Amino acid sequence: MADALVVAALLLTAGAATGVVLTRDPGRQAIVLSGYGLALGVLFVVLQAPDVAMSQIGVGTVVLPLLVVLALRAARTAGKAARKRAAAREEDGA
Amino acid sequence: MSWAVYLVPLWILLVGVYGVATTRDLVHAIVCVSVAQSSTYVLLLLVGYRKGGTAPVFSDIAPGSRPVTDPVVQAMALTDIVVGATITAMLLALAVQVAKRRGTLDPGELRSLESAATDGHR
Amino acid sequence: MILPTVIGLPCGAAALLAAAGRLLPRRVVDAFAAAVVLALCGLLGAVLVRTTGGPLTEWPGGWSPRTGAPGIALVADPFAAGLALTIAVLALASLVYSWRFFTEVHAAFHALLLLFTGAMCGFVLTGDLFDQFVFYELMSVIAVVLTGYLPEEPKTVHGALNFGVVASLGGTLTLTGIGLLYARTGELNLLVLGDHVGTSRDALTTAGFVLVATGFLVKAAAVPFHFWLADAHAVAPTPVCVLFSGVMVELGVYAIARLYWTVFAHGAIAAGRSLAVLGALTALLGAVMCVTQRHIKRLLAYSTISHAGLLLVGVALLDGHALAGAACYLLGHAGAKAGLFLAAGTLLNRFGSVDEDTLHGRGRGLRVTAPVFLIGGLGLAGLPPSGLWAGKAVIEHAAGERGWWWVTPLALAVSALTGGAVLRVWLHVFRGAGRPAAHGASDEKAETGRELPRTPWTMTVPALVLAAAGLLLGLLPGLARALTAGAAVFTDTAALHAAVLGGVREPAPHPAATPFASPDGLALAFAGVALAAFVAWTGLRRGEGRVTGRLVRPLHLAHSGHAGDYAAWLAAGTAVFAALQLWR
Amino acid sequence: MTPRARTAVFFAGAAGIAVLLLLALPGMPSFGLGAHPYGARAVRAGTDQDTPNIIASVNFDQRALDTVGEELILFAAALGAVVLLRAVRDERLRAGGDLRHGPADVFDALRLTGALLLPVTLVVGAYVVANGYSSPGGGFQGGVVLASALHLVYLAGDYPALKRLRPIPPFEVAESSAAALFVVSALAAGALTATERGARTVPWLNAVVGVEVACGFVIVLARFFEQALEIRPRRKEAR
Repeated sequence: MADALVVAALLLTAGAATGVVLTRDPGRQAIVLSGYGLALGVLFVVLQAPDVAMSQIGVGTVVLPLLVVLALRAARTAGKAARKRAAAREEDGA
Repeated sequence: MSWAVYLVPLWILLVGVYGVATTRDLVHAIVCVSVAQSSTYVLLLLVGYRKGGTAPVFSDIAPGSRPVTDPVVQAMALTDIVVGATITAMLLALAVQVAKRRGTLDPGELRSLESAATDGHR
Repeated sequence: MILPTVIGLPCGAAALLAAAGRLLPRRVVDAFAAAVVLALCGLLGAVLVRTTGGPLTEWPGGWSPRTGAPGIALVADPFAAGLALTIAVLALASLVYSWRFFTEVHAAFHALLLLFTGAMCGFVLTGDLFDQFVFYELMSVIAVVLTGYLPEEPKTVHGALNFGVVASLGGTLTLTGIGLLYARTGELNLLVLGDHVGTSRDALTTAGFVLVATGFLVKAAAVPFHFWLADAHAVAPTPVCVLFSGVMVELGVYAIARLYWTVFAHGAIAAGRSLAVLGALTALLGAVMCVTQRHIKRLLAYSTISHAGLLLVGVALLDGHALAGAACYLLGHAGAKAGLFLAAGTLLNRFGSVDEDTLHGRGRGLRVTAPVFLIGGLGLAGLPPSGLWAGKAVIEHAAGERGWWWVTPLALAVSALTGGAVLRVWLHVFRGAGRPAAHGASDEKAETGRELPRTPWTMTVPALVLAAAGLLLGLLPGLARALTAGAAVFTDTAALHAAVLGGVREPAPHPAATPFASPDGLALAFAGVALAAFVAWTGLRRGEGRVTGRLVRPLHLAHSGHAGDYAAWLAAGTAVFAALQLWR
Repeated sequence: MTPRARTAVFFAGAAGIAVLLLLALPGMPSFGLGAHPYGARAVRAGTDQDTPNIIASVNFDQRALDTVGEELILFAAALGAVVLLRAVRDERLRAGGDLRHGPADVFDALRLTGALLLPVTLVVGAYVVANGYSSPGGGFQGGVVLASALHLVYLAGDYPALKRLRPIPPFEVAESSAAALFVVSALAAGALTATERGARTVPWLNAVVGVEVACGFVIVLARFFEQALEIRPRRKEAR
C-alpha cells in the first residue's frame, strides 16, 4: 500500500513541476510554484523525511513564491519607469 | 522494474532545463532553475528510502526497534533546499536590476541591446 | 586543528567584518582584511611545509572511520596546500589593489572577498564529495554577487545573471551525479568511494562520473560550458577578475584531477580521451576568440579559457609527470594573468575605458603598467624562464611519449595567439603603434568613482610583483623536484588511502625529477615567442581590417549573452561528454 | 541562436542525458532495498551521542562542516541582498511619510486570521527551533517559520507597521554575529572528541542556526520589500 502512495505522490510532483514550467506568465507561475512546493512537501512526508518536508514547505511554499511576487512587482514598476525615461530621452534627442 | 521511480527526478531535471532553454522572461527562467534544482531533492530522498522504514527520529520509538530511512540523505537534502533558495533569491535580485536598467526582462530583447553595445567585440 | 582554522579564519573574520563594518572607519576595514589574509598565507605556508612529511588529515569532530562513524575528512597534500596558498596570495593582491575604492557599501566588499577566499580553500582541502559540492555552491553564490557588485551598470547585472543561471544548473548536475554514486556505494568520502567503485565499468559509474565532472567542467569553463566566463569577466570588478581568472577557473580542473585519482583511479573510467577532446576544443576556441577581441578584459577572459583548456589536456594525459607540468603551468598562468588583470584595471581607472581603440597611444606615460603588460604578454607567449614555458615543455614531453602528436602544435598555437593578442594591446596602447581607430565609444566607468589623476602604488606594485613572479617562476631552485614529489603523492592513491583512512603518514617518495629545461623545449619556446610577435604585428598592421572571416563571425554570434542559449549548450555539452565517455 | 535552433540544441542535449541515465538507472539498487552502510553508522553514532533526532546529529555534529558551508551560503545571500538591491546613485528611498498607511486592500477575514495567526506562528517557530534535537524540525525549519511569521504583520497591518517591527540594522548585526558565532562554535566543537562533547553542542548550535536563518531570510525579504514598495527613481533630473 505504501508503494502506491509513493507512486501517487511522485506523479503529483512530476505533474506540478511540469505545470510550473509550462506556466509562462511569472505572476501565475508563483502560485503554481507554491502548489509545487506543497506537492514536494507531501512527497517528502510519504518518503518518511519529516525534517525535509518542513523545510520544503517553509521555503518552497512560502518564502520563494513571496520573493518571486516581490521581484515581479519591483521589476514591473522599475521597467515602466525605465521605459518612460527612455521615451523621454528620445523626445529630448528628437 | 522498481528503478522506474528514478525516472521522476530525471523528468523534473529535463523539464526544468527545458523551461530555462525556451524562456521568454528571465523571472520565468529563474523559477525553472529552482525547479531543476528541486529534482535533486527528490532523487536523494528516493535513494535514501527504505521499505517499511520510518523517520530516523527516536523521540518516541526505541532505536533499532524499526528500520529507518537514511538520515545522511535527508541532511544532504536539507542543505540543498537552503542552497537552492538562496541562489534563487540572488538571481531574482539581479533580475530586478536588469529590469530596472534595461526596462525589459525578455532575453531576446536584452541580447539585441547587448550586442549593439559591445560592438567592440567585432 | 590547523585545517578547520584555514577555513574558519577567513569566514569568521568576514562575518565579524560584516557585523562591525558599519562602525569601523575605512582604513581599519582595509587593514583588518589584509591582516586576516596575511595570517592565512602564513598558516598555509606552515601547512605546505608540513605536507612534505606526508599528507595532513583531520576529521572534525573526531568522526573518523577508525571509530566506525561517518565524518568529513580535510586532507592537505602538497598540491592542495600549494593551491590554497596561491588562492591566499592572489586574495592578498586583490585586497591591496582595492585599497582605495568600493567605498559605497560599508565593508561588504571585503567581507565577500574574505568569504570567497575561505570558500575556495574549503573546496580545495575537503576530502568529501558532498562537502565539495557545498563549497562549490558557496563559491558560485559569492562569485555571482561579486560579479554584480556595481548594479548600476546594465551589462554588469546581465552578465552576473547569466553566470548565476549556468553555475546553478552545473551544481544541479553535480549533485545528481553525487546522488547516483551514493546510491551505488552508500559512501561520500572520496577514497572510500574509490574502494567501493573499484574497477566496475558499468553505466551507473560512468553516469556518476560524467555528471559530477560536468559540474566541474562548468567551473573550469570548458567548451561548450564556457559562455558565462567572458560575460562575467567583462563586467566584474578588477580585484574579482584576478581571483576568477587566477585560480577559480583552475579549481575546476583541479577538482576533476582529484575526482579521477581518488575515486576512479582503479581503472573504472577511461577519462583520458573525452577530457583531452574537450580540453583541445576549449584551448583552440579560446585562443581564436582571444585574438579577435578589442575589449581588453574580454580578451584576457578568453585567454584564460584557452589556457584552462590546455591545463585540461595536461590532466587528461593521466600521468604523474604531466600533472607536475600542469601544476607549474597553473602557477605561471596565475601570476601572469593576475598581473595583466590588475594592469587592465589600472587602465580602466585612469582613462575610464578598457577598449583597445579608445586607448590608442594613451598609455605611454604609465611607467609601471606598460612593463606589466609586456611581461604578462611574454609570459603567456611562453618566453623562458616563465612558469608557462616550463609547464608546457613537460606536458609536451609527456604527450610525445604517449603519442599525442597534436599537443605540441596546439600548445604553440595557444601561446602564439594569446601572447600575440596581449603584445598587440601593449604595442597599440602603450607604444601608440598602428593606426588610431576611427571610433571607440565605450561606456565603461572607472571603478574608483572618478578617474584617478595618478596611479597609487597599491595598484601598480601588486601587478608588477605577480607578473614578474609568473615570468621568473622557471628559475626557482628546487621547483621541479617539489612539483614532481607533489604529483607523485597526488597520483599515488594507495599511499593517500593509507594516510587518510589508516593514519599512516610516510614522507613522499622522491622519483627522478622531471626534466623541465630540455634543449629542444627551448627552441620550441623561442619559436612560440617569435610567432606571438608576428601575430601582434599583423594584428596591428591590418588595424581595422582584422580577419573577420566566415569562421569568426558565427563564433561571435554564438556568444550571444542569452540565458536560454547557455542552458541549451549546457545540455548539449553534457550529452557530448557522455557520448565520448560511453563510446569505447 | 534563433529560438528554433536553441530548442533543437536543447532537445539533442536532453536526449543524450536521457539515454545516459536510462542506461544507468537499471543499475541502481531497487527502490527501498538499497544498502545504507553510512546511514546505519550515522544512526549508531547519533544514538551514542543521545541525540534523538539523528538528522540534527548528522547536521550539527557528525557532518558539521556541511552546515558551516550552508550557513555561510545564507550569510553570503544576506550580504548579496544588501549589495545587489541597494538604492544606487540615481534612486532614493521614498520618505517614510508618504508610504501608504492603512491595511493592505484584502478582505477583512484574511486580515483577521493574519492577526490571530501571528502570535501562534511565532510560538510554533520558537518551539520548532528549541526542540530540533529531539523531534523533527531544527534551526532551519524554525528559522524559516519565524521569518515568514514576521511578515503576517504586513498582511494584518500595513507596511509601515512591518518596518517598525523589524528595523534592518539590528537584524543585520544579529545575522552576521550569529554566523560568526556558528562558524567558531562548530569548528571549536569539532576540536573536542565525541565523548567530551556529549549532547550539549547540538541544541546550542541549533539555536544559533535558528537565529541566523530567521534574521537572514528577514533581511533578504526586507530588501525585496524595499525594492518593490519604496525605491523610486529620482524624478528631478531626467537621466
